[in-house]
Amino acid sequence: MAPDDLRDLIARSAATIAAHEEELTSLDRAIGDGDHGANMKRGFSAVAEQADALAGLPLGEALQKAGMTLIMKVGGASGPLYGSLLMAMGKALPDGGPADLAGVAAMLAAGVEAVKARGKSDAGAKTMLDVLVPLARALQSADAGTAAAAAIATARRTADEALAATRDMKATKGRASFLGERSIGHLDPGARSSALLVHAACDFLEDRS
Amino acid sequence: MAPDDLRDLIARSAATIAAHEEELTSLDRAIGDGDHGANMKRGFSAVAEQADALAGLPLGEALQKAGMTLIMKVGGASGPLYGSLLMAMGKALPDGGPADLAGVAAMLAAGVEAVKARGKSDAGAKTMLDVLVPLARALQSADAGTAAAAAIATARRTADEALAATRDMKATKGRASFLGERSIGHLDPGARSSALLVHAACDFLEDRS
Amino acid sequence: MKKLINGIDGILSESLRGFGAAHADLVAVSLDPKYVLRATPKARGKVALVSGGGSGHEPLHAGFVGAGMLDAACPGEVFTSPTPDQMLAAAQAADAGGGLLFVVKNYSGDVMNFEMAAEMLADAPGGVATVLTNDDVAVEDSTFSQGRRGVAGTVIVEKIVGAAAERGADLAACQALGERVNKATGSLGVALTSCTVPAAGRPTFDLGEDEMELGVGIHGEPGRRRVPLMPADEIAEAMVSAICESTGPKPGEPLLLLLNGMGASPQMELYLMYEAARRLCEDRGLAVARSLVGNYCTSLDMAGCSLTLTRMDEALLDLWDAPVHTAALRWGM
Amino acid sequence: MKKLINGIDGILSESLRGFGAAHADLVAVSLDPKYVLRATPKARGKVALVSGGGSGHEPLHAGFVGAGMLDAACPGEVFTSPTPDQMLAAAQAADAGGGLLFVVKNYSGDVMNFEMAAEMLADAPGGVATVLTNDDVAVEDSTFSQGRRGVAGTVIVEKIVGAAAERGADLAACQALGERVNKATGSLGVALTSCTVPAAGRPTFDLGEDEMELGVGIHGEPGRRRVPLMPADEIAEAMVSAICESTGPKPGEPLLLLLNGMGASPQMELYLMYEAARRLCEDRGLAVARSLVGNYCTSLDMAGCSLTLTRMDEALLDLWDAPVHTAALRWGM
Ligand SMILES: Nc1ncnc2c1ncn2[C@@H]1O[C@H](COP(=O)(O)OP(=O)(O)O)[C@@H](O)[C@H]1O
Ligand SMILES: Nc1ncnc2c1ncn2[C@@H]1O[C@H](COP(=O)(O)OP(=O)(O)O)[C@@H](O)[C@H]1O
Ligand SMILES: [Mg+2]
Ligand SMILES: [Mg+2]
Ligand SMILES: [Mg+2]
Ligand SMILES: [Mg+2]
Repeated sequence: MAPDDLRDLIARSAATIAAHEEELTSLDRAIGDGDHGANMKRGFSAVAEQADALAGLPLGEALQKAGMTLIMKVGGASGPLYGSLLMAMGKALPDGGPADLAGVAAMLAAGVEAVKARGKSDAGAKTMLDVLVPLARALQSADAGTAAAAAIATARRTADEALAATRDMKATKGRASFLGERSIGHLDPGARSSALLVHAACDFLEDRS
Repeated sequence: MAPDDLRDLIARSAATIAAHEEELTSLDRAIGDGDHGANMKRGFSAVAEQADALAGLPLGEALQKAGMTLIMKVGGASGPLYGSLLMAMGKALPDGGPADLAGVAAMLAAGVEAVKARGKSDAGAKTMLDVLVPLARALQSADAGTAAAAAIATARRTADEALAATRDMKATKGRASFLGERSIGHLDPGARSSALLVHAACDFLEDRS
Repeated sequence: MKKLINGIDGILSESLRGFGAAHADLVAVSLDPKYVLRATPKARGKVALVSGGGSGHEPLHAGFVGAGMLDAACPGEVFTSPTPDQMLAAAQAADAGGGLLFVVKNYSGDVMNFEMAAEMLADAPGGVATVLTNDDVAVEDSTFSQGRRGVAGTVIVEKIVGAAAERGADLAACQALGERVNKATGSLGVALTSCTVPAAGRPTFDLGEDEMELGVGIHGEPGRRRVPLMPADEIAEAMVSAICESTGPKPGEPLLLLLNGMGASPQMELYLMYEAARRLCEDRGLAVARSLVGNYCTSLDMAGCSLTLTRMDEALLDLWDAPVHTAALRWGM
Repeated sequence: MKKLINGIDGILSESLRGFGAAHADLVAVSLDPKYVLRATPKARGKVALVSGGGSGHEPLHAGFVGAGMLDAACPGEVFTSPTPDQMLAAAQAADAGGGLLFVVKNYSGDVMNFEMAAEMLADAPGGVATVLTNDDVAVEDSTFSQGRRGVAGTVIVEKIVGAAAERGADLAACQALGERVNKATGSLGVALTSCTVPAAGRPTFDLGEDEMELGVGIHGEPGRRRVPLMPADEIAEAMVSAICESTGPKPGEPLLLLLNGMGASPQMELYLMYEAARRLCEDRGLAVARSLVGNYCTSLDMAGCSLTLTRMDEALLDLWDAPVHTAALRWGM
């Protein structure tokens, strides 16, 4: 990825998190401890501050370094999880970046596996995995010949639907699980931040193409 | 005083304090610590509980005993002060009770002196003494031949005016003194409770006569 | 009003019963009349320290009953001075024959009730003396008025005089020491929210969401002025300067710094305020030789804090460091 | 929101700086990365205890760093798990060669971050082990979910294991002991008001003037149910019965009773609650052998309290009584 492109992607991601800080925090207040907005903003600001350094690196290394930054700066549950996601995606990246949609899907799938392992969790527990898992699955099952625009549309739609589906779930992992039945009826904050990041990446890809 | 009369006087005093507990507390909240109502109620309920025992005693002894009860049950500033007032009034009482208006005035004056001594205070400091001192002075300066009804009217008017005058005073004794200038503009809670007790005594005397 | 209570009337007895049970190794609690006594009496011939005051300032005073500090404490109703019968019973139980020293915060009610108790004890073999604490610099000092309030500095007086009494200082020496420490001590408090007296059922005063009360008393008495909410550093500056103006510590002189919580402010904030105050003292060339941070003289559920500075010397530092073992303060034993 | 702070960003550093200055005899504070270390390291070859978690629960954990308890603590942002770099630095500084024991409250964030630190420390000479605390009986226990939360019982685990480590127990023994104490411990909390996270600027949850949250978490997480405000005795009964149902203490078995304040509840109320809980335990034939009453594991400015009961035995009582010298807990030295 060209340095300017990576800078752009980082800036978009950090901007969408900052713009939705309040919303993430208020979702987390309802079924968690009210810090998801602050956590995500702290992490993505730290990544944004490193944008110049990261932009000079091969994409795989940049992702790993950004992941490590999240791990060291965020804390909480989202720090290790998003950090592991990016680190594993970076590690899974073939030299020269993903060749095609299948490459992107494989990279994401590797990241998702790392989140599952770190969180001892899977889809269905009302977490960020309820956005990430369906997304990875949708991209993996897309036809090899799918056009970029169609893949982007699929990603957006999948993330939105998956996010909405967390509302009716009962949390069994993370802080919301302590609420049991009372966690039902609220969107999961981590699922919301994942969806936001998916949209930022899609916007980026769309504008670039 | 006949046992039933004393019981009546005690009951009237306790009743007026209980009926105005909220008001006394709220005056004390403004320039004190918000417990004058509770303090006075605790003390006068305790005296009321002893009404039967007190009623059997000569008035002087009854007053002293009631004063001791206030001292032992109330605490705060008002306990020792009202306690000293009653104890000194009881001690000053000639055998057989006050013979006339001058006798009542002398008894009250003795009580007021005890309050001054205990409180190291005098009229002008925005305290109960700003009701008690003018009252004692008014009774002492009344003509020997003043009719009971006129004396009662004087007592009521003096107490009311004296109470109202505490509003514009700056407190220099008691908890309100800590407020300095900010104590101006509020009635003094102890002056209010004194005025209430004066009214109770006047009502009693009026109905008896 | 939301409180962990059963009803208004039982609060004090139920709480005292719990205090006695939780600290049975340290204190014995009498419920009628109400007082808290050292479980192991001090040696015969020594001065016994008795304090007390309205409840709602815990751990003051009962939390300071024990070896090296108070011999007895008399808790009154919430924010109401205890009564002379409590003081009399406590004093008689604590009396070790070396005289009785009352440590009394300067409020009309406390002063008068302890005075009556002292009169009733006039013929105690070792004598009775009183130290009045009036460390609150928010209030103007004047002999023509009630003067200043006793607040958190009382803890320091009780600790230092308690140590001297434990070492065998006589009544006159203990009284003089108490007066000296009190004079060397200044405090200033600030409230972010009002306390709520249980019997009153509603906050003592109303503060706007952007206001604070500077110079507040420990009963929620209004202070010097109501001001817009200030940052911690500015609050600390207001406190340090008001206290220094009043007590005039000299550069290099060792200071004891007590950053006291009013009851509802988290420890994080108290340590942050402590840090701000400490830095401001050092900026003035004052040496913070000893520190205490926490809830020591509270005002029920008030959010806020007070700063207390005591001008120390070698002798006072030595007494401060002397062993103490009470429910709320413990070191050296 | 009213707090004694300068700004949101500096709260943790400013407060830690104050903590370090106030307790310079006990701890050394590192600000980057943030951790609190025992000032005097323990003897070589012994197990070092490292704990940590989100800030806002003070004195937990930094207040328990010192002889006989923790060797280091890592404070995260308010209510946010600390990060692995803090744990790594703290562990390396505290390591005495006898192995490292992490004491971790069971929250996804804390568990994952400590796990990453443990992975990074995999080749520490003495090894790394972890004890997870999950004493909150308000939450259903299940291996298919996150399970229960770690709350005030963590203090008891840290004290008892800290004593064993000080006496030279090895890493496996310390870990097994921690797990045993955790299993013998149950807690239940109740909130009368919400806490307010500084960065959020408003209360985490809304409670009506006549409501309370039964089974609340120490981050203001909702509990078992929102119920009308109950009298102290009924709250205590709900707590004692929920805990006993979960941990099943036997009549005659000695209990440790911790009545913990959430931060904004006055001591009077805590001792009153303690008394109610103690009486209910004794009514059940349970013997309260040790007691602790006060703010030990708080939730910022939340009003409320929690009850913790630990089933003890002679060995555990002996470790509980062993000397400890930290900012918030001190006896025997
Ligand atoms: N074990 C887990 N597996 C996957 N995701 C998790 C797990 N635990 C928490 N999460 C995600 O993390 C989000 C909360 O993040 P955040 O609020 O930043 O951390 P914390 O819960 O520590 O305060 C949740 O909404 C959820 O999506
Ligand atoms: N030194 C004093 N001399 C005379 N009256 C006083 C003095 N101090 C206080 N008072 C009276 O006591 C009243 C307050 O009583 P109360 O609220 O029951 O006690 P406290 O001030 O101890 O809470 C004041 O309003 C004032 O009238
Ligand atoms: Mg959160
Ligand atoms: Mg009053
Ligand atoms: Mg009072
Ligand atoms: Mg968190």
